[in-house]
Formats: sequence, C-alpha cells, structure tokens
Amino acid sequence: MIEIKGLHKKFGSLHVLRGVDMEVQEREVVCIIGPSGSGKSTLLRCINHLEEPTDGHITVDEIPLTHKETDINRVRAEVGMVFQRFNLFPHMTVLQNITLAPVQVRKMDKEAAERLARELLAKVGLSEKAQAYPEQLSGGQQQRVAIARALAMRPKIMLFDEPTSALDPEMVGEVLNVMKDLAREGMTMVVVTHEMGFAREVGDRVIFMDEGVIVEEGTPDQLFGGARNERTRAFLSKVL
Amino acid sequence: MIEIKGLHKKFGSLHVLRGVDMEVQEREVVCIIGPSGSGKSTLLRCINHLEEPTDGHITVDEIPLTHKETDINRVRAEVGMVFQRFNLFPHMTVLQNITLAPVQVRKMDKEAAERLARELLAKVGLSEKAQAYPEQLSGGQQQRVAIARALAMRPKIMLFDEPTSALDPEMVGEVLNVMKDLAREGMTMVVVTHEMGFAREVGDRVIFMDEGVIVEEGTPDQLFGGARNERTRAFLSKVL
Amino acid sequence: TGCGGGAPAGDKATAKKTIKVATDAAYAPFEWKNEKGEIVGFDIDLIKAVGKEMNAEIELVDTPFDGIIAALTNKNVDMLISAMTITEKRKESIDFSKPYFVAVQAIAVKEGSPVKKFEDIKDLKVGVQNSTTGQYVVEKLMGEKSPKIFRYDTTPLAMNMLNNGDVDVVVADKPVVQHFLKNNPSAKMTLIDDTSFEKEDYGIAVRKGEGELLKQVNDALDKLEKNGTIKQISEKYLTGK
Amino acid sequence: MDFKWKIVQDYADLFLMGGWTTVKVTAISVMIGTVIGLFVALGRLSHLKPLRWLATIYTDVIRGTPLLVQIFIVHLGAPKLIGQSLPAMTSGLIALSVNSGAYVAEIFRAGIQSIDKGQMEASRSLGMTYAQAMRHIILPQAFRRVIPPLGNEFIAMLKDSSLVSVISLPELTMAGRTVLGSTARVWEAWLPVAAIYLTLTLIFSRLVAWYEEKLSVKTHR
Amino acid sequence: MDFKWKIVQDYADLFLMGGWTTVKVTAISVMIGTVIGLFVALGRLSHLKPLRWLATIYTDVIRGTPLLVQIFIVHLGAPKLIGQSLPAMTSGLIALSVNSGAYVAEIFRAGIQSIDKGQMEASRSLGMTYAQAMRHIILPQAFRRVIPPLGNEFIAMLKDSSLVSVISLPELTMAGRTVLGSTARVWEAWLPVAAIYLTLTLIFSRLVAWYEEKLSVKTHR
Ligand SMILES: Nc1ncnc2c1ncn2[C@@H]1O[C@H](COP(=O)(O)OP(=O)(O)OP(=O)(O)O)[C@@H](O)[C@H]1O
Ligand SMILES: Nc1ncnc2c1ncn2[C@@H]1O[C@H](COP(=O)(O)OP(=O)(O)OP(=O)(O)O)[C@@H](O)[C@H]1O
Ligand SMILES: [Mg+2]
Ligand SMILES: [Mg+2]
Repeated sequence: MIEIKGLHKKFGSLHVLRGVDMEVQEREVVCIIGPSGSGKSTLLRCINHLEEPTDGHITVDEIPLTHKETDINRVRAEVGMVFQRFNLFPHMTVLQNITLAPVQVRKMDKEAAERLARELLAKVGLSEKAQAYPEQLSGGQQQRVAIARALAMRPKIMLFDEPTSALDPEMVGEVLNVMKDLAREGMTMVVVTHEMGFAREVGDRVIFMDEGVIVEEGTPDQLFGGARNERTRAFLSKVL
Repeated sequence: MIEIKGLHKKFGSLHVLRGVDMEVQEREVVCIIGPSGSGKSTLLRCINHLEEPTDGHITVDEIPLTHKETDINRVRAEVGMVFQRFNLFPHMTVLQNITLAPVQVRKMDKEAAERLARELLAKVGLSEKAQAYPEQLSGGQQQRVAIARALAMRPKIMLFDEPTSALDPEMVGEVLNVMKDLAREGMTMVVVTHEMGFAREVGDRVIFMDEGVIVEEGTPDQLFGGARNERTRAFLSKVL
Repeated sequence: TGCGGGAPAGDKATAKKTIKVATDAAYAPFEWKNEKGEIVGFDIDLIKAVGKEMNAEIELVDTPFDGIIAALTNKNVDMLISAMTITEKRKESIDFSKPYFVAVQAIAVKEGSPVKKFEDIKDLKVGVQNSTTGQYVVEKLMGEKSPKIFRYDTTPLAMNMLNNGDVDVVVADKPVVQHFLKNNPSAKMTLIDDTSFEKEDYGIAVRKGEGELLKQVNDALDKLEKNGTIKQISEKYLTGK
Repeated sequence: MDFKWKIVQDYADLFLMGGWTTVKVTAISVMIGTVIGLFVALGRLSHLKPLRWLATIYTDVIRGTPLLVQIFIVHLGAPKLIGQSLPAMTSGLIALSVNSGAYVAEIFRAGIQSIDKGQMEASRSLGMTYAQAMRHIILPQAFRRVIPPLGNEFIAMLKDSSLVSVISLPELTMAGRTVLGSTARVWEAWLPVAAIYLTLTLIFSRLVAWYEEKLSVKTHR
Repeated sequence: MDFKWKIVQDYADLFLMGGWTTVKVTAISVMIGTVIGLFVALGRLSHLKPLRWLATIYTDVIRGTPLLVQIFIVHLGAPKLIGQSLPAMTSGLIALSVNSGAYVAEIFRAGIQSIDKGQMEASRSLGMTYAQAMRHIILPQAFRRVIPPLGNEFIAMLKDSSLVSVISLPELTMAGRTVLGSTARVWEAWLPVAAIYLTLTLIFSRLVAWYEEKLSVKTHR
C-alpha cells in the first residue's frame, strides 16, 4: 500500500529525514516509535503530503505521490490522518465535522453522509453526541470523533500521530480500543505512538526511528524482546 | 509587635476574613498553614496594609494601622514582605533592587545603601551577583535577593507569603536556610508556608486557618503531634 | 449625458437633455448653500435661465474651486459656472462664453488697517482662495512662492481667517466680500476699493472643442441680456436689500 | 460667550442630513472595503508570489499615504485615467472604500492567521482543496474574531469620512463648513457637528463592546 | 499621460520644504502629545474620581470626533475663548498635540496596566509612595513597552498632519494644493506628495520594526 524510497526532508538547514526506506502491506499495522525530534511526525506528514519531500519517492496505493501530475487531494482522500491535537472544527457540530469532507470532496449527498456519520459515531461509541460541539466533549471523545471523521472518507490507510499523548490517562483506553477494533477489521495503519502495550498487542511490525533514519525494525516480539541495535535498546530501556 | 483584633475583610460579597484575632510577640516566629483560599495571603496583606481591612483593628509596633492619621508608608517601612512570586524589579540590577528603597524612603545616602546591600547579599550568599539582572538568576537566587531587598529597610518584622512555593524543589533548601538564619538572629517573622518541616523546626507557634478564621493554634508539637480540631487533622493528614 | 456633453447643433426638437454644471457653492452671493442645503445664488438663477433657453435640464455639481477646471477637462461635468473670471491662462485649457458679469477685486482688511491701496499689502499676510484670480493678482504682486500668501478652500474661510487674525488682508471678488460683510456685521472689517484692479469678466466655461454648446450658451446669454433677466437676477442678489 | 441657538435651529436640517450622509457613506465604504479587504488578505496569504506582491504594495501604499491625498488623487486624477467623469459622491466612496480595504485586509489577515494551523492541516488531510478549507473551515472561524476590529474600523471611518468635505460631499463636516461659511459663527457651526460625531462614535463603540462581551461568553457557533 | 516633469522640478523646493515641515510638525505634536498622554494616563489610573472622569472625557471626546473638526475648532474657536488669535502653526500644533495626547494616553494606560501588579505591591511594601513606585518602578518598565506603539502613533500622525493644510499651514499636503492651484495639474501636484509621504512612513515603519526586534532579543535594561 505504501512504498517509500530514499526519503529526505530538510527544513532550511535542518535535515530531519535522512534517507528513509519503508514499505507497508495491505492490512498491515505498523507502529513507529522513537525519541522526540527523530522525524516520526515528519515521516507521517510526508505520506499524505502535508510536507513536500526534499528528495525520494513515495507511492501510496500505487499512485506516485512525488509526481507533479498527481492530484494530491485525491490521494489524501484515500489516506486518513489523526493528529495528536484533535483538530476538530470548533464551529461545527460533531455531525457536521464528519459529513463535511464526504459531501465536499466525495460529492456524497447530504443524507447518505449523515447516515454514514451516524454509523461511524455508533462505532466509536458516541451516537448520542452527534449534535454536540467539540468544546462540549472530553479529550477522549474528541479524538474518537476525529477518528470517525477520518473514517468517513473511507480511506484505505489510516495514519495516527501520537493519538493518545494529549489525553488524560483515563481517556487513553477508550481511544486505543477504537484503534484496536479498526486493526481487527483489517485497516492498513501506520501509528506513531508511545503506547508500547498497544504496539505489542496490535502491531504487525514495529519501526524504531532516530535522527531521521530507521534504525531497526521487526515484529514487536523481536524488538521488545531483544533489540540488536544499541540505540534501540537504550530507548526501550527508558520507555518500557 | 503585631496585634490583630476582630479583623474582617470582604471583597465585594466575598467574605474572606471573618474575624481574626492574633498576636505576635517580638522575636517570635509564627507559621500560618491552611488550605488554599482560606485567607492566609489576605491576612498577611492586611498586616502591611496592601489590603484595607473591612473591619477590626491592627496594631504594628504600637502604631495603629487602622487609624486614618497613620502614615502607612512609615509602617510599611518597618514591615518587610516577601512574595511567592519574587517581584524583583526587572529593569534594575540586584544592587539597585536592594538600594532603591533605602535611598528613596529612608533617605540613606547612596554609598551607605550600597555598603548595606553588599553586606546583605553576602548574608544570603549572593555577593557575586550584585551587578546581575533578575532574569539572569535562578528562582532560588531571585527569592534570596527579594529577602535581602526587604531586609535592607531594616524592618522589625518580616512577612513571608509562601516564599518557596514557586521554586523548583532543588532551590527550596537555599531559601529556607536563609530564613532559618534570620529566625536564629531573632527576627520577628510571620510565615505562610506549606513547608511543614520548616514550621516544625523554626516555628514558635503554628496557626491553622480555614475559611477566614483561625481554627487552631499551638506549638508545632501540639499541632503536628495531635490537633484537637477535626478540620486541622483532616488538613494535616493530607499535607504531612 | 455626461461625457461628450455637447448637444448636436440645430437639433431643437429632441427631448430635454441634462447638462452637468459644476459650481463651488461657497461663494455667496454667486453660489452658496442655503439652510436647506440647496445651492442658490446669482450664478444658479442665471444658469437655470440659460438651461431653459437651451431646453435643457441643469444638474448642479458642487465642486471645490481648486479642482473645478480639472473636473471640466476630466469630463466630470459639461460646464462651469462659478463666478469664474475669464483669464488668458484659463483659456489655455478651457473655453469661455461671453462675459455675463463684470467684477473687480476688493481688498478686505480689519478696521483701522493702514492699507489704502493694493501696493500696501506687499509685506502683509494675504489670504486668498486657492485657484482664484485673487490668488493670481496677489501672486503677481508678491511672487508665486511667497510664504506670506495663505491659500484656503473657500473665500468665506479666508474671510473667517482674516477675522481670526491669520491674515492681515483678503483679496477676493468684491461682491463676495461685500456679501460676507453684510451678513456678518459684528466682524469689524472694511472694504477697500482700488481702481487699479483690472475689471474682471465672469464667464461660463465649457471644454475646448465644444463650439456648438458654447454657441447655444452665448445665444441664451444674449437673449437673457436683452429681455432683462440678467438685470433682474443682479438686483435680486447684489444691489437689492 | 454669546451662543446663538437660533442659528443651530435654522441649520438643524443641514446638520442632521449631514450626519445621516456620514453614516451612509461610512457604511457603504466599510462594506465595500470589507469585500476588497477579504480578497487582499487572501492575496497576502496566497502561495502565488505576484499576488502576494500586489496585495502588499496595495496595503503599504494606501496605509502609507494620507487619506486626504488619496481623496484628491481619486477625485481629480482617476477620471484622467479611466476617461470618465465621477461625481463627488462616487469618488468619495471610491477613495474611502479603497482606503478602508487596506486596513480591513490587515484585520482579515490577522484573523486568518490567528486560526490554529492544525485546522488547515486537518482539512487538507481530509482531501479538501485550499479553497474549500478556506471557505468552510478557516474563514467562518476568522469572521467571528474579525467582527470587533471591523467595528472599530467602522468607527474610525465615521471620523475619517469627514475628509470628503474637501471635495464638497455634503456630509456632516461639510455641513459645519457650510454654516461657518455663511455665518462666520465658529461655535454654532462646529459644536453641533462635534456633538453628532461624538454621539455616533459612542453608540457604535458600545455596540462593539457589547458584541465582544457576547462573543467572550458564547464561544461556539 | 503627459506628465510634465518640469513642473515637479520647478516646485521641488516647495515639496521638500513641505515634507520637512510635515516631519517637524509631526515630531513636535507627538512629543507634546506624549507629555499630555502620560499625565492623562496617570489621571485615568488615578484613585481620584474627578481626575479619572476628566481624563476619560478628554480621551473619549478627542477620539470620538474627527481631527478635521478639532482643527477648525481650535483654530477659529480658541481665540474667542482666550481673546487672542493664534498663528496657523500654533493652532495646528495645538490641535495635533491634543489629538495625539488622547491616543498616547491609551497607549500609556495599556503599557502601565501591562506591568505585573506584583511590581506595585512590592514597591509599596518597601514603603515607597504611589508616586515613587510609579516613577522608579512602573513607568520605566512601561516606557520600554510603549515605544513601538508610540512609533506607530508617530507614523499615523505623519499622515494625519495633512489635515492642517485646511488652515493653510505650509506642510506637505499644502504644497500639493498650492501646486494644483497654480498649475491645475493633478498628477504633477499629487504624485510627488504621495511619494514623499510613502517614503517617510516606510522609513519610520522600518525603524519601529527594527526596535521591536531589538526589544524582543534583549529584554532587560
Ligand atoms: N515546519 C517545520 N519547520 C522547521 N522545523 C521543523 C518543522 N516541523 C518539524 N521540524 C523539526 O524537525 C524535527 C523533527 O520533527 P518531528 O515532529 O518529525 O519529530 P517527532 O519524531 O515527531 O518528535 P515528537 O515525538 O516530539 O513529535 C524537529 O527538530 C522539529 O523541530
Ligand atoms: N483582590 C481580590 N479580589 C477579589 N477576591 C480576592 C482578592 N484577593 C483574594 N481574593 C479571594 O479571597 C480568597 C482568599 O484568598 P487568599 O489569597 O487570601 O487565600 P490563601 O489562603 O492565600 O490561598 P493560597 O494558598 O491559594 O494562596 C480567595 O477566594 C480569593 O479568590
Ligand atoms: Mg511528532
Ligand atoms: Mg496565598
């Protein structure tokens, strides 16, 4: 589903991604871990082109992202993204948040979009919040709405950038459960996370990044059991 | 040194002090403890008239504060105050911070004031920082300068309002040590604090306030050993 | 209407057309705004009479004097009537009708001023209305860039400034100064006649090359002269009361 | 001081009509200015360099020269360029609108930039185009924040519109100048004018303050 | 367009002198305005109700009426009160200073109120009087924050000073009006004027921006 080759990204003189190669198969759940500033978010943002790569190739669902002719908005519609700060639209109800993109981008008719939205809200356990405004929801509820909003575009891939790290501890579980359900249903997912329990339980593969490169990757058991690389071990010893 | 009788203070409809009676003898160290919002700061601020009492009498060093004819600024010069947020003057060097009031209020000549300031800086262990600006100092250093600044007026009484609660833990000790030295030298002190260790070690008397009244007072041993009042015990069980 | 305003010659049977006429309505008694905000005065009665003769509707456009020629050449309007003196300099950019009024400059001073004749004002502070012949004669006397010439938007404002002491003298068209003095008896000012001032002819102005329009205006003026209308208007605003 | 009430009464109509014209001229100018300002703000935030440049030059030139000069230039000069005549009202409105547009553009720019960047990113990540995101997500949020400064622009324009009296547009200040010109009475001419301006600005200041309060209570929708 | 450079050259002196007068008039007005503004701001923050009232009325009335009206009132009206007429330069400066004073007062008030309350309390607790605390502690800190908005007030006044051309004060806009009156050439009269204003405002904007940058780097002293 995703193929990345020789990806570099510079912000001015800051070289954030220094040659990343990576593949994600259909229905695979890949977790990315690594210290702060290692480029995890930047990598994710390159995958749906919120950042323009400096060099390298990215192919998503067989569409080459880095070709000039590619309609980025079409690709983006296939890739859902969930942010650390939920970025719900504060001036719209939960329902409007979810239906906006299907109606505007997919040209779905309004009623169909609302039906879909209500389905998804049921799925994330927030049926009764359809008419609420984001500020009336807890952090965990907002993040679940954000997931429903991304799913409403029926994406083939979901990207999660530390979806639980802005949440109070008691709300982390409800969001992780929604993500686990998604994984179980076979969604292709790339998840940047500090929740090692989640990575171990749900991840098919775990990638450890540091200083803009992939240092090591493997199944959760391989990595958490006994990482070969020293930097990986040092990092894991701190977070586990 | 301080005599307070039937002190009431209202902010609009909020009745913050509801009849406080209190006495502080010369050379006595009184610690005030109590939950947030109980009126501790307000009591202290009434003692040097940063707040105007709504009702009651306060006498400081035999001068009745609540008489119209009393020159408040003269009284204030006898009462030093140290705040939770250090309130150093950011546009002046440490030396200027300390000499300003003696020169302006006591009409001390500039050289004498500087000599005094350097003495006091030595006492709080900051001789080498005379020419620094406040922002160049750590929190603990700033608070020690604030103490030196108050002492430069040669006050008869020192009031401290949670002098260590805005400090990182590693800096609390250096400030408490300066305060212990002061107590040992016989300064009359009223200290609002959450540092029970300090209260126990240095305090001659501990006062527990709640909801605008003095609920209980006694020696540290009496209070910490076995408070008679239920509210006191409940509070102490949380903070000790 | 509007641009290209000239009417085709001899085509008398056409429907009423509208002619836009610019005037600076702060120049009593020739044109000013009354209490109701209507523009009235000598020029206004005259141009309306001219309009009637020409079978045209007159639309007045209040325009500050220092931009009034530009308004005409820019085709903002089709005609000017604003107590405007016919001068050689102005003829370079616009065409004038035959004179409809003969005016003369006057010098207004505070009572007790030593000024007796035009030359006496040479070293004094002189107020004028920007872009008027008053300004031009004063500039000729004192030099174009003299710092003692003070230019104002309107003659009444200049007169107010004389009253206020900003300037020692105001040089402006005599009827206007007279009108101001008549209406403001409390202002202690007098008017000095200097026979050395050239007589000035007021004319109605049109854009260059609008010969037909000009001819119609001149014909109308002739007629109004002959049937006594101009005399009537003059009595109403100048000699009357 | 001998204040002649009679004069004020005689000219009351002129003063009130002038005040009404001032309000109308101001409202129209700020409305057109708002439309101009919105597009100029979008220009300044655009990714197209020439657009950005044009928008910057417009705001810098307009905000860098006096309105009085702009009024003279529009009224006397622009017709030379477009070869067409403009009445004082038209050129007055053009000058005021163009002027207002530059200030409103800065208001919109600040309003748009105050919206969290995450809003744009979330919109784009859902597949919306830049235009869709602006229209549905960024602008609706920016609009609400922009109303109080727009109100202040309106109040400023109430006063600045006094300058079109130099081209004899019969608004409130022109009423004062007319009365002064025909009566030479300073106070009778200017006190009513000042009083009407003060009343207008105070009323609208209250309205802006009231709206700001309302806004701070109810933050959504 | 036939632009006659000759005219601009002939009148170059007039334009440049006008520009220089504009800068002088602006500088003096803002300076006096700063003194007025300081005292009015202290009045608005004072504990004495009548002082507070007076200061509030002053700022509200001045900021609620057009400068153009204020100029007419000062120039034509004040002499009636003081029994003496003032030269255009004097009343121009008075009107601009009084106007500036009201805006500067708001700048100072915001500056003073932005200083942490703890600073005043610490000063008072050391026995300083209110006046001593203001003078040694609050104002020196407020002054530094107030310089950028004062710079903006200066830039605004550069443009607003154009209004004194209505009383024939020979500043930059008057130069344009004089040239227009003598030559009836719109562009030759107004383009040089606009260009000089633009140059002046851009220079001073840069200065303000440079100072703000400096301020944000070095916060103490
Ligand atoms: N738009 C940007 N402009 C400049 N630098 C940026 C930008 N975005 C990210 N960076 C820098 O790139 C580096 C990597 O950032 P990135 O957000 O990808 O790290 P991360 O691994 O996600 O860290 P964290 O765990 O803190 O989110 C950091 O040093 C960051 O400051
Ligand atoms: N200036 C003021 N205006 C209105 N209310 C005030 C003011 N100062 C204090 N209060 C209120 O008075 C009550 C007591 O405040 P005070 O600061 O004396 O409590 P405290 O015991 O010092 O609490 P803390 O431990 O949080 O400092 C609080 O409810 C506070 O909100
Ligand atoms: Mg990140
Ligand atoms: Mg407290």
